[in-house]
Amino acid sequence: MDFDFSEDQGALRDAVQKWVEKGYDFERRRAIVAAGGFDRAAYGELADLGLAGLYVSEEDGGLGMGPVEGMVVMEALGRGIVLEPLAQTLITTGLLGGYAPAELKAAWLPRMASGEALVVLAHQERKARYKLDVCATTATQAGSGWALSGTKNLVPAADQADAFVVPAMAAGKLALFLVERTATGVGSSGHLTQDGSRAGELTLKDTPAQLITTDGLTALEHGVDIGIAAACAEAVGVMDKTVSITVEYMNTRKQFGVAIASFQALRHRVADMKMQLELARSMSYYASLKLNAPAPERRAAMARAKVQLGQSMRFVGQQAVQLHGGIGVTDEYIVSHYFKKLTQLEMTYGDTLHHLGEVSNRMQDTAGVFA
Amino acid sequence: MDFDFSEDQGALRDAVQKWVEKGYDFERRRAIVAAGGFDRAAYGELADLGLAGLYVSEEDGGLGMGPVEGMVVMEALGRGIVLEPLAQTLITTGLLGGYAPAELKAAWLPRMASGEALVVLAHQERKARYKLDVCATTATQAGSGWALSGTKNLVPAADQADAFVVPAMAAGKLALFLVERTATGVGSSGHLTQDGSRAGELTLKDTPAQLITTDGLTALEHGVDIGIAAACAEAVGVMDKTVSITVEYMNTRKQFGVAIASFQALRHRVADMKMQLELARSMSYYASLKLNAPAPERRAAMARAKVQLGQSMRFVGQQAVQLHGGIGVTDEYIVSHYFKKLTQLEMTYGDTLHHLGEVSNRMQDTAGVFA
Amino acid sequence: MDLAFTPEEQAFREEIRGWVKANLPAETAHKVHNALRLTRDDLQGWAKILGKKGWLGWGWPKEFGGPGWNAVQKHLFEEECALAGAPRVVPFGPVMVAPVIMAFGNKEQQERFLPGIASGEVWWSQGYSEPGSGSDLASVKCRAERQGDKYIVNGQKTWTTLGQYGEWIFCLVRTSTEGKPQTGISFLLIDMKSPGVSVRPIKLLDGECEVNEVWFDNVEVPAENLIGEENKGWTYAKHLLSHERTNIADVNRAKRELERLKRIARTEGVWDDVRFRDQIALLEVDVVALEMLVLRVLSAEKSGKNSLDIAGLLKIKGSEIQQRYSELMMLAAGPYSLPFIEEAMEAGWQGNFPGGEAANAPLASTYFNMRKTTIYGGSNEVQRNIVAQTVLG
Amino acid sequence: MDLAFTPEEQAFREEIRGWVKANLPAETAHKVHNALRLTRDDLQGWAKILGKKGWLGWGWPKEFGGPGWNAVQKHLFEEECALAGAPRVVPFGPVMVAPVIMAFGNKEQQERFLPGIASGEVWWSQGYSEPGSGSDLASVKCRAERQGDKYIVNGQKTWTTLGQYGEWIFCLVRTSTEGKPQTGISFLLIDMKSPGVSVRPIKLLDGECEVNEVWFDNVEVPAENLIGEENKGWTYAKHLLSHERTNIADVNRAKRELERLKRIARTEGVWDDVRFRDQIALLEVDVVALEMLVLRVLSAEKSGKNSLDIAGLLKIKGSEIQQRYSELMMLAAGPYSLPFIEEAMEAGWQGNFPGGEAANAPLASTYFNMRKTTIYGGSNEVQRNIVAQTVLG
Repeated sequence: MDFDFSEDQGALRDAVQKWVEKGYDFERRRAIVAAGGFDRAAYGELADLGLAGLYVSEEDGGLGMGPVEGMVVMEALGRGIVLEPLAQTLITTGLLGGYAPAELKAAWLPRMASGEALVVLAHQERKARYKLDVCATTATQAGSGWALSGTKNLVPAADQADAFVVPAMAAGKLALFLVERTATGVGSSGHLTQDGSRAGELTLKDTPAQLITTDGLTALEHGVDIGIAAACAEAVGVMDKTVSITVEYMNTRKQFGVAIASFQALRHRVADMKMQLELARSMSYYASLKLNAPAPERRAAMARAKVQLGQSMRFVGQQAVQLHGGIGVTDEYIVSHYFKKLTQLEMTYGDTLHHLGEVSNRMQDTAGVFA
Repeated sequence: MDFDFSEDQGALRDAVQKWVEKGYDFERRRAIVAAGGFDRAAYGELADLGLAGLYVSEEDGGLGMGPVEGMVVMEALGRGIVLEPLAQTLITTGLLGGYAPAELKAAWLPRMASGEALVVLAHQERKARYKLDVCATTATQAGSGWALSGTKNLVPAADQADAFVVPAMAAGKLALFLVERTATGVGSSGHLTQDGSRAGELTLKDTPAQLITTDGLTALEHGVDIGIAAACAEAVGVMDKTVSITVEYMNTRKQFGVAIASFQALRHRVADMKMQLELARSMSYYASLKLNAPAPERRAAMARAKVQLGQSMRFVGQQAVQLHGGIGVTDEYIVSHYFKKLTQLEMTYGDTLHHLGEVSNRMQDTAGVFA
Repeated sequence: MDLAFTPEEQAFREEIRGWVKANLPAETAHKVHNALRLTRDDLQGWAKILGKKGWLGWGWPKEFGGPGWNAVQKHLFEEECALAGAPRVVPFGPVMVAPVIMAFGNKEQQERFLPGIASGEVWWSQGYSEPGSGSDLASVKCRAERQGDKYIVNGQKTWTTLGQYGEWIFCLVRTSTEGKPQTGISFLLIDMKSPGVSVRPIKLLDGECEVNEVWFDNVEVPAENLIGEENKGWTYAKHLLSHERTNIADVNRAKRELERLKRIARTEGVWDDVRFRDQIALLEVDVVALEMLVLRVLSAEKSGKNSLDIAGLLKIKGSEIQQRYSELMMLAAGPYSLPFIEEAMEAGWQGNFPGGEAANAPLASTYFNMRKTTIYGGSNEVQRNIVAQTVLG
Repeated sequence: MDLAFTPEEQAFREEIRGWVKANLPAETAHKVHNALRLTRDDLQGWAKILGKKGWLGWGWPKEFGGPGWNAVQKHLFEEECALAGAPRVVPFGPVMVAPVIMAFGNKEQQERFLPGIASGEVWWSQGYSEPGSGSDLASVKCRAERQGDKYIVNGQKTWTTLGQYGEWIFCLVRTSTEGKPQTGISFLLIDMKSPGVSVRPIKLLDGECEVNEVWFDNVEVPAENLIGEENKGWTYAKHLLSHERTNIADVNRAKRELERLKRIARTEGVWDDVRFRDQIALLEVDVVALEMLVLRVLSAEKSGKNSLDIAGLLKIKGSEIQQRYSELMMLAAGPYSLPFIEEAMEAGWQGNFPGGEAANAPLASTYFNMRKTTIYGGSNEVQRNIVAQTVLG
């Protein structure tokens, strides 16, 4: 048992953090939001740091790293509330690397690792809410290949991505497919989301697709779990920075002749924020360290983590705004953007109540980090 | 719409409050607990004030008053955490008055009103938890009368009461009966409860009983609702006094050279206690003012009230102890007794989660005090 | 003690209900019921309809042209308006400055300003907060210097709600720096078309411009626009704040929004989920408890026998409830509250909202916006200070 | 970064587990698993068994006869003991005063006192709090006046846990009233059999006598019982408090009690009630999160590379969890937690518990008793002050 980061992990964090601080300041971010919430150049810079290939094997041109490195990177990106969906690349490279046939891997992973191809997960449907096994998109065999029809929503950077990992029902069973955006019958649109990033709708009409795996639910659950661990880590970065911003403000802002950091009721609120931050950080570690565990153990861990993170995010975000007072609800001042990011992350891959249900349904007699 | 108390109601409150302050101090209460948690003499004094006949018609020797008067009285008793179960008398006189045949009323109500006979509700069974329609006690017709068999738990003053109102299954349907403690086949035991009052087990073996009503569930629900309204009012009295005790302590107790009432974090806690107290008082009014409404409206109101009261009781009780510090967990100092009373009241006639379920199940599109 | 309204009160309610039904524009009600964007015309249109009926100053005594209703009647009026989907009346004129003018203004001021307020013709704004003085209102710095028969005003106000539409603004200005901060404040009415007044909208976190900065650069204000005495403004401001009681809890709106929450929960398929439903049930209890608290205050006002000094509690609980229903609405839609499509918040938008429910478009924005409720009007921390003071001394 | 324990750590755990299984008296474990009343013999019996093995001072370095375990090994030992149902070791001797004696006592004191602590033969108590100084520990008034080669002690201590069994007591006493309150405090070891010492048990709200008042009336204490220097006691006391880190969170006990909660929920029929089950699920997440927090601190201690100054968080969260599981156990039993039958809290009681589950007998009492956890050991309010200080400055 050891929670120290290795030197390499430390160097990775420093590199990403440096890019965030120097290369992705609030003004650049604001400009990206104004331009639609996604900047291919910024994504390219992340790829240039090697981050798009984090989970890609070295033979396929990646770094061949694991969940802890993923966590380190996502936390650093979270501190800068970076809009570009690197978490999607962690998910889709993870899925292709783990479940796709060799030729599909060879065709895509190197391009994904280099940042040339952005591939995102397109699983959300209208009736599914947070359920992964609800899917109306269909896949039918068409010659040697497959054809997909259906609509997916809230697909990250839908109109900018190069390809999509798409769950669809093939002969009554969920399977996973790779769909290129330039394929026939593909429609994609784009819109901003509440946190300033970009998403869109993906429509498929007899669209040619390549099979990743027929064991689609297993793979999808795994992919979403990669996403949950990434979201947890990102959230820790967002919260850590949110607390710093708030602390700085409280030591500057004066009311009744003194810094508001001197009011005991507000001080205790900050203590509670620190509590939520450290519990969240602990559970983010837990999620990432369980990401390679057997599926049942992994799923249970993600649910527990998301319950803690969800509670922490809501508390830290709301209180940060409250402690800022009026300035906290303006667009101009940065803290509201952190709050909105936290709000969106809570609803990403299942909100707190959803995962509480998962924890509740999975409860055993014995519980703990190792049980 | 008018929440002013009438002059008579004010006089009633003053009379009860005076008795509590002068006649039922902490030392007397402590002696009653030490002697088993019930004092017939004290109960007699309540009856002498007319309180046992509060819900008994004037022709049967009572005061013929209603829920608001019941609320006024219970709140005043709550301030003194009086042990004797006057609420039981409100329930049983209400049930007999509303549902019993004339000869049963004539035989019992005058004696109940005078305090000569104490009649309590004996409905709790092991498997029922908070459900009123779960009942294993059976009633069979025996000649012109009935015979009951079964076991009831947590019967207030079981070994001191003169008779019991007992739900039992008669031909598959819940009916209500009156059982005298001296009847054949009756066994009763006694023990303290956590708040210092007395309860016990009642066992019935082919015990002769008089039928109150075959529409037992309707009547039992009504009786329990009288109990809920009484518990809410009592709780408001307990909380009101708890807040006063805490405020007084905080203005006296010094730490770091100043009264602890000067610490902002603690001051805000007191503000939250005041909030809970006033919300609770509001919902106690609501409960009592809905006690004569049609059954569905009445039941819904009691559930809502109990949810608010439950939350308020837990918060006020726990925080009162916390704000007292060490002295708050001693037996010697009075506040712990108020805390224990609040704890027990929360679990009386359904706890917060139980009633939240009731509210949840009954939700309509429109909600409000008048909907 | 009686929960029911009297037959007279019931009849009064029926009258209001009928009138509102007949006079509230359907388009406006539709926007309110769906949290769509309200225009200046929506707001002022309804104000003028009320004004024509003599009800825009629904809290005003008869001597000033109001209906002279008692506390319960005012509440019934507010409730019927809210439940029918009327927009909240912008309070700065009829609810805030008018009572101050009535209590402390001179006859000339009353005759000059009240008619425009009562009719809804003149849009008033509030100039209280400044960048340095939020919770600490007594520290206002915006200066007004007396020069002959005018004041020269210099400084800045902020958080001026809907100030972009404002024609007049009532301000707390500093006329003296001597003594305690409270003693050097005056209450001044300023024509916003005066040279030197500039208004800059502040974009809020939901993308909307609801509040403004207002700058005064050597603005000349006739001394006759001073309310009451110089340096006594703090007293008048406090009067204004204490005037607001039950209104601040906004329980009638909460009841309407609770209904909307239930509609959304049904549409989004979480109505039958015990976990989610229980959250609504808890909120329902909160709303009923708040309503009872409000009714108790109203009853005390009506009878005058008891006074319940629990305005702070109403503000705290009311604002928490507003935040909670907006939170639950957003959580009910879950991922489908996440698209941020500004046009979709306009009535009549015909686009394709991702997931298909255009009604979800404003949910997250409303949630974000509602964070203000525990900050403005005296932050809930300040309210807790006040409540604690009444309890602990 | 690795979550798993090393093979060596695993082997260590197995060794402990086997030994505890073989040596923990079954009767004691039964009482602990069911929250039944523990006698002095239960507690001291287990202490002596540990002492014989050399593990009562499980946190001690080898030079003082301890096993010299690192932070992780200590945790594994504590976890195995807790899960097996061992009673908590009364900490005043081996965990609290011993490290102070090791760090600040002289050789003679170490040789005189440590063996009796290590063997479990001598029962130590703590004399910190006084009626006037709870959270404000520096304000202690209990006086020790130097007269020749002794101190004459006069005053009172309170909240002395299990002081009715105490043979020795370590006390903060005032030896000077000059300067800041902190500078006049000394750390004195007092034989409780000395003339003038009297102990009065304080009955708590659950009816038990767990804490005591201790009175000193002209008690003569040899000057050789002074630890370190006169008037430096505050420093030693702070050392003691900072020594306690993860232990205070009591997460191992929480895991055991979470299991017990689930057993009770099944027996009482609420395990399948979504509403109740969700409350347990939330607590389970809390417990796992606390355990991760504890593991992070342990890892940091082991590696020495990072230091995590979050002892305050451990205290706050740990105590809240203790309160919550005791609350949920009581609520699970609901009405059947309400009978107060003192005898039923004794192991082997054969009476008829109302409702039939004698295991319910201690539930409410435990809930009441657990209110202490947010008060003692530095109240949670004081802990929040400390945490805020580290974050805000």
